[in-house]
Amino acid sequence: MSSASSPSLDFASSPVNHALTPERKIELYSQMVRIRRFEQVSLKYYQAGKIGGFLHLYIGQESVAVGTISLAGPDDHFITAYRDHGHALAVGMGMNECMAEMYGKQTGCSKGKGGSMHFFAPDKNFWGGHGIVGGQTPLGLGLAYGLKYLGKEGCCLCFLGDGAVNQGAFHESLNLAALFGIPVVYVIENNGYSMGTSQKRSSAYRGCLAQRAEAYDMEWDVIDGSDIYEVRAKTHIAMERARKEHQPTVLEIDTYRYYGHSIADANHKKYRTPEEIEHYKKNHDPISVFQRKLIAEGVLTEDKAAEINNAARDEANAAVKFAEESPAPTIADISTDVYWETDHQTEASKIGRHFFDT
Amino acid sequence: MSSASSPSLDFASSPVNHALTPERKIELYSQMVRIRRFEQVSLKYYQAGKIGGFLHLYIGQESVAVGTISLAGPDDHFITAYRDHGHALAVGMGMNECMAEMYGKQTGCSKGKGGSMHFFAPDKNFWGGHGIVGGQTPLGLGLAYGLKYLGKEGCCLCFLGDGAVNQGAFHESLNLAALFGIPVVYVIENNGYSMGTSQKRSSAYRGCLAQRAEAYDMEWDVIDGSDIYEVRAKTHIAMERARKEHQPTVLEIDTYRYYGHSIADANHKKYRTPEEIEHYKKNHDPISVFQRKLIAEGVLTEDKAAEINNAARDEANAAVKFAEESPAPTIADISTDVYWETDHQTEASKIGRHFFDT
Amino acid sequence: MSRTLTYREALREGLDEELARDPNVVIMGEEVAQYNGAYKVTEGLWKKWGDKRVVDTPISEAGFIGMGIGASMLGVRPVMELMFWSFHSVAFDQLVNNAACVRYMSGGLCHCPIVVRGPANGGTNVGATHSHIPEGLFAAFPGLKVCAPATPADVKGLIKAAIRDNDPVYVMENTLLYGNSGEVPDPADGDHVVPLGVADVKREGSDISLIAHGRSVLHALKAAETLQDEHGIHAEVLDLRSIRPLDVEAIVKTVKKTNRVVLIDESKPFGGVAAMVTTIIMENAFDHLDAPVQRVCSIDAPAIYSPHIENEQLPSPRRIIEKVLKMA
Amino acid sequence: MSRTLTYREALREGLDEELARDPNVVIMGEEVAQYNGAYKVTEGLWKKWGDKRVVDTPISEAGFIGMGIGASMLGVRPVMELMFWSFHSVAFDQLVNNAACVRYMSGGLCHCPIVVRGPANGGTNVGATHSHIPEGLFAAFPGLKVCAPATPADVKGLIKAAIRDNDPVYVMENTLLYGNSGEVPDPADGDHVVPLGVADVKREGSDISLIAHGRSVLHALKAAETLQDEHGIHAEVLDLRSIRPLDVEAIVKTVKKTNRVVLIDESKPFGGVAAMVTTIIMENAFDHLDAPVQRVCSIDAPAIYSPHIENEQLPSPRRIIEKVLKMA
Ligand SMILES: Cc1ncc(C[n+]2csc(CCOP(=O)(O)OP(=O)(O)O)c2C)c(N)n1
Ligand SMILES: Cc1ncc(C[n+]2csc(CCOP(=O)(O)OP(=O)(O)O)c2C)c(N)n1
Ligand SMILES: [Mg+2]
Ligand SMILES: [Mg+2]
Repeated sequence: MSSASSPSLDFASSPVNHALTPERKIELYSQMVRIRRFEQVSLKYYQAGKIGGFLHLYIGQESVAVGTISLAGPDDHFITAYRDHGHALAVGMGMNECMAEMYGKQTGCSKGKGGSMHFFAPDKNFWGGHGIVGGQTPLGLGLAYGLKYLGKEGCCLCFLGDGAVNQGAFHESLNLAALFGIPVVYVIENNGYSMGTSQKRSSAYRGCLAQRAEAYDMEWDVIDGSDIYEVRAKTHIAMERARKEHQPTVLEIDTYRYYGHSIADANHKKYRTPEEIEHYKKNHDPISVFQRKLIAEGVLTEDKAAEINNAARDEANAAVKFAEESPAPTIADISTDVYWETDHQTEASKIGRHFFDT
Repeated sequence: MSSASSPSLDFASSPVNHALTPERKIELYSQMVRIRRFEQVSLKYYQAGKIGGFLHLYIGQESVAVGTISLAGPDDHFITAYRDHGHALAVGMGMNECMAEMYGKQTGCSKGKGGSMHFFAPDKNFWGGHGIVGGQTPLGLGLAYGLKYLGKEGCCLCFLGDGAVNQGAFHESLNLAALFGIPVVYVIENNGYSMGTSQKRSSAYRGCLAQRAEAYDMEWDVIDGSDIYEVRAKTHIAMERARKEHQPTVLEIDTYRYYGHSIADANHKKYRTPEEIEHYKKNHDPISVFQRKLIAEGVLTEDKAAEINNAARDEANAAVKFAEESPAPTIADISTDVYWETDHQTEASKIGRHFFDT
Repeated sequence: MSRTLTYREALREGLDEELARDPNVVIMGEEVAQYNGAYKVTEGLWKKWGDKRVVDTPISEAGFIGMGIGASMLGVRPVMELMFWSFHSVAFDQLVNNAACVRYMSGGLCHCPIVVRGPANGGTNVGATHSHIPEGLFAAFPGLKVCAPATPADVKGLIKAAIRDNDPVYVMENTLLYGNSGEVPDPADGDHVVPLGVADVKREGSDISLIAHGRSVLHALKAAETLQDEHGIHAEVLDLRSIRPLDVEAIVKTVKKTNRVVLIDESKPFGGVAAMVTTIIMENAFDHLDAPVQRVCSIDAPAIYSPHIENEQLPSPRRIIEKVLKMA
Repeated sequence: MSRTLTYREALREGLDEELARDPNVVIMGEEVAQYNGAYKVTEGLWKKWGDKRVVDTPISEAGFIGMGIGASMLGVRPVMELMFWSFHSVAFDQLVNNAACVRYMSGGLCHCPIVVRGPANGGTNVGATHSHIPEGLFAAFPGLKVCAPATPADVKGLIKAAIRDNDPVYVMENTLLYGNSGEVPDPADGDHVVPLGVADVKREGSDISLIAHGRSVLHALKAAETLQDEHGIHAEVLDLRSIRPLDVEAIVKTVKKTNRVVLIDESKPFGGVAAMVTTIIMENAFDHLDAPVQRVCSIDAPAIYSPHIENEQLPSPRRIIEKVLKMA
């Protein structure tokens, strides 16, 4: 447990990374690339007016979702906030249903009802995509509680932002997690800003945000997010602690977002200097860093990397086509998915009025 | 800053106690006695059915309200939860308006509208009496914010229970207090239980509850509540820090309640042993402890103590008479004190319908 | 065959039967286990079912209700006690966003079979913050279901329906009803489940309809008796029981029968269930009204503490009778 | 004399004038200062008034709204921005207990001159949790005041009235109105304050009354135009502006004039402002109705995201016209 990671450690050789086959390494690299290309393409069509609402891009943070979720077994579950595209692709959702969701189409993962902020795939243990800051943190606790209750050896990774740590529900969750011994791992994706507010202007803390876990006598750690090996090495420890000992952890992963808070955020070059953004891109970009390592390891070549990038871009463009061609929801669709009972036309659903349309 | 007070320290000689005149010491003693007698009398009439709702007795905790509030200057303010009789008397409210409030009479401090949980005296800088656990903690922050905004050199003492530390609003308040530099002192009155739940069963923590302040890089301290000198010595430091440096503090004062959570709590001898209660009464009762010290100091005699006790009991009984003889609110009274504007019959209040009675 | 049980006992029996029926049912809340419940609803259940099935929580309503919601998505069936429904205010986001919307936002992929229960009423001198009556408040959110049983048989039948329902159901009880006794069917005669969405004519009548739910039903029944005995007015009493789903048919039926309606609702008069039922009658039975629908609600102020006057703020048989007589 | 301003500019001008008038007015909220406001309502105010008067807060709505309430009891006049009114859910206890009840519970000793403002609307494809429309929800709590201005002149006038009011006032704006332009009186011609509790006939008519508030007023006006042009129906449009206090007189007056009413309310149809206004008409103008009051509300489901269909869920001129024609 440390308040800053020591740069000299070589996480590539930690057991959980050492065990990676070259194929699996390429897969991790590809996943990060797929997230980035998917989002770049979605940005293009957002700007073209094809996608509504907010678009919160994950670009710059890919190692967090990919690194952590790559450690998951069949009984590990995930939940996050509105900046959810990276997690969605990392759990194995297809670009098609994700893009179609942003397009607001029936073929979207949430049938066009949730949008960019609300991707879901319970069949892949992914429980959303949540818009109220911090609101998902008790849900993540509950998923982990459920795992323990049902006797599964699994944990829940619950992601949140650096701004979300100041929501009361998160603190209530931390106390409950520690008190009840719940197998949840809270992952603070610290990209330095909550909208236009820097960490320093939103949070009071000692060494770092994760250290708030000490208040609940809980384990914590800080991770350099630019190195996916480090993400995996340290997250693995927390996940094992959760699975085997039913003990929660707070992880803080230092990362960065290249775009504004959302694409509606026209100010983001005011509250951050262009130099700050450039510096990160150049020195800490998690994809470039991993690419360099893999090339050095002899696992990847420049050509292979280009190929992966192109394939990802093609996949994203195909997803656009899929989304474009998919049907939009109808007025009747507005009224489904409100109640399980009415959707399933159970006996119960036929008794009394459920809907009060005028 | 320590996680346990060292018993060898003699807080009587700390400057803020050293400066006390014998008269002032007698006054502090009398205040504690008045609280206890007032509550014993109110218990009698609660059991006789004269007082409605809940009755949360403060007996056993008197040194906390009296010790802390005795340090206040004209610009220091106070707010607490539903266990508020002690604070009310300590700020100088009369027994009459307090007893009448519990009787639900027009002459009550809140005109019979608030009851036992909602005593108020803004003219004495006392802002209640609040029923939602933890709900007063942002209000206390706001009072302190107001003091700073208005340029007053004062602080707000915001009291809460050991169970209340697990409400999210409290944590949001701590972050805001530290971040904005707000002159608030949170006083956790740790009586070991939230209703029937012991501290260990409700909270995860490292050394103690106050230590949670570290999460926000905030100062904290733990105080033995049985010694009013210690309460004053340590609280003084926190109040000065607030007033002079605009820095908040969390104090945890270890104390005990002799009765159940409320008088409706018939279980309180099940979740605590009679021995535990007796042990505290015998060795840590704040009134007895102070009485022994004052006698040893030559400030008080047994006779004088008996006199003070009798006077307090007489005063409480007189308050009962006052309450009994006071008029009850009328049906018309139900509809006042809802809006400032309608109460003051301003122009604004005559426009549009404010009340929708059937 | 039926026995006489108190509302509290009937409710507890319902919880106990569901704990036995489904190992995924878990009861949670402040003081529900070792303390046996602040209002003794869960008395004995912790002893019988142990730590796993009956769980004490810290005073963190947003945290533990959200935890229950998350667990319910995974197949656990949490039955959460709010010591008072009034404490919904600190868990509101979990109650109206996560529970109510997660099915919708996921396009039907998630569901949330959670029950939240506890007392929601005035009349016990606990003041404004502890006397909220939020049936209408929550029924306004599509995705939620709300019921407010008035009798021992109904509370047992509805809690069982609520627990088996695959949507979030908020059950609003009443501290002043817990001690009331009534007939409850014997378990030996089969599972006693009262479906959500079915109102119940608690008294037949032809002159006027008194429509109520929760404790107001008892006031309406008392008023109906006096109206008959002293004024020869035959009032029908319709107990809504369930607020959402709502038995609109039963409402329209009684309006058509009597052509006059007084609604009784402990809510404050701006909004609440009564305003919604008025609207439903306006929209569905306007031509059958011989007079405008009238309401008896609480006096429009935060709940007063004073034991001398609190009952005057609430609906009462007297206020109902006055309203009926004014209409006649 | 008047100028054309956008809704956003008019609102900002109102805030700016009140900052100038009273040194105790302080603006607070997420991103209101350095970022100039998520919706740019407060643009330039931090630069002009500095750190003390315009304050950025962390994402802790319960904490900072409660802080504002506490400060208001001491004489500060906080004007709190909720980035979306939807985020009320995490501050609900502070909003409905502390702000609404502290005056009452203290027997009138405390008061709470706070303003909470921000956008409350659907229609921007942000989904269920970000599209709540809580006018009716909050107006149900005695102790609170609520308004929902539809035009630039009204938003300026009402925000100024709200800030000067000595009770908590919740001002519900609309992201889709911020960019709309309209005439606003010139400050040189005197203080432009619109009192709470006064509805405004935005269009005279004799055949039917369309009663609305917020953005629905604009839909009603459009519908009225079409009804006149294409169907020869002269609709009166009454803008409630203020929900509590509510201009019951103006409602009754228009009902008496036209004898037919359609209410337009973006809320969900269970409850909301429309159910309350229906009830008020039932109770105060029943005999003047030639037909049952009808409502146009949002379709009864959580807010859908899809840009292809979200507008269909909301009231629209088309839906209003259909409803009117069905009544005729
Ligand atoms: C309760 C609540 N308050 C405010 C918002 C508006 N909002 C959405 S995201 C955001 C910033 C969150 O920052 P952070 O937690 O650091 O996550 P990041 O966006 O950096 O991933 C804000 C203020 C919200 N959605 N919910
Ligand atoms: C939000 C909320 N939840 C629950 C309650 C019910 N309740 C009132 S006091 C209490 C226990 C509080 O214990 P603690 O904070 O230790 O204070 P103490 O009573 O010991 O002074 C509970 C659970 C409440 N009033 N508000
Ligand atoms: Mg961030
Ligand atoms: Mg305690």
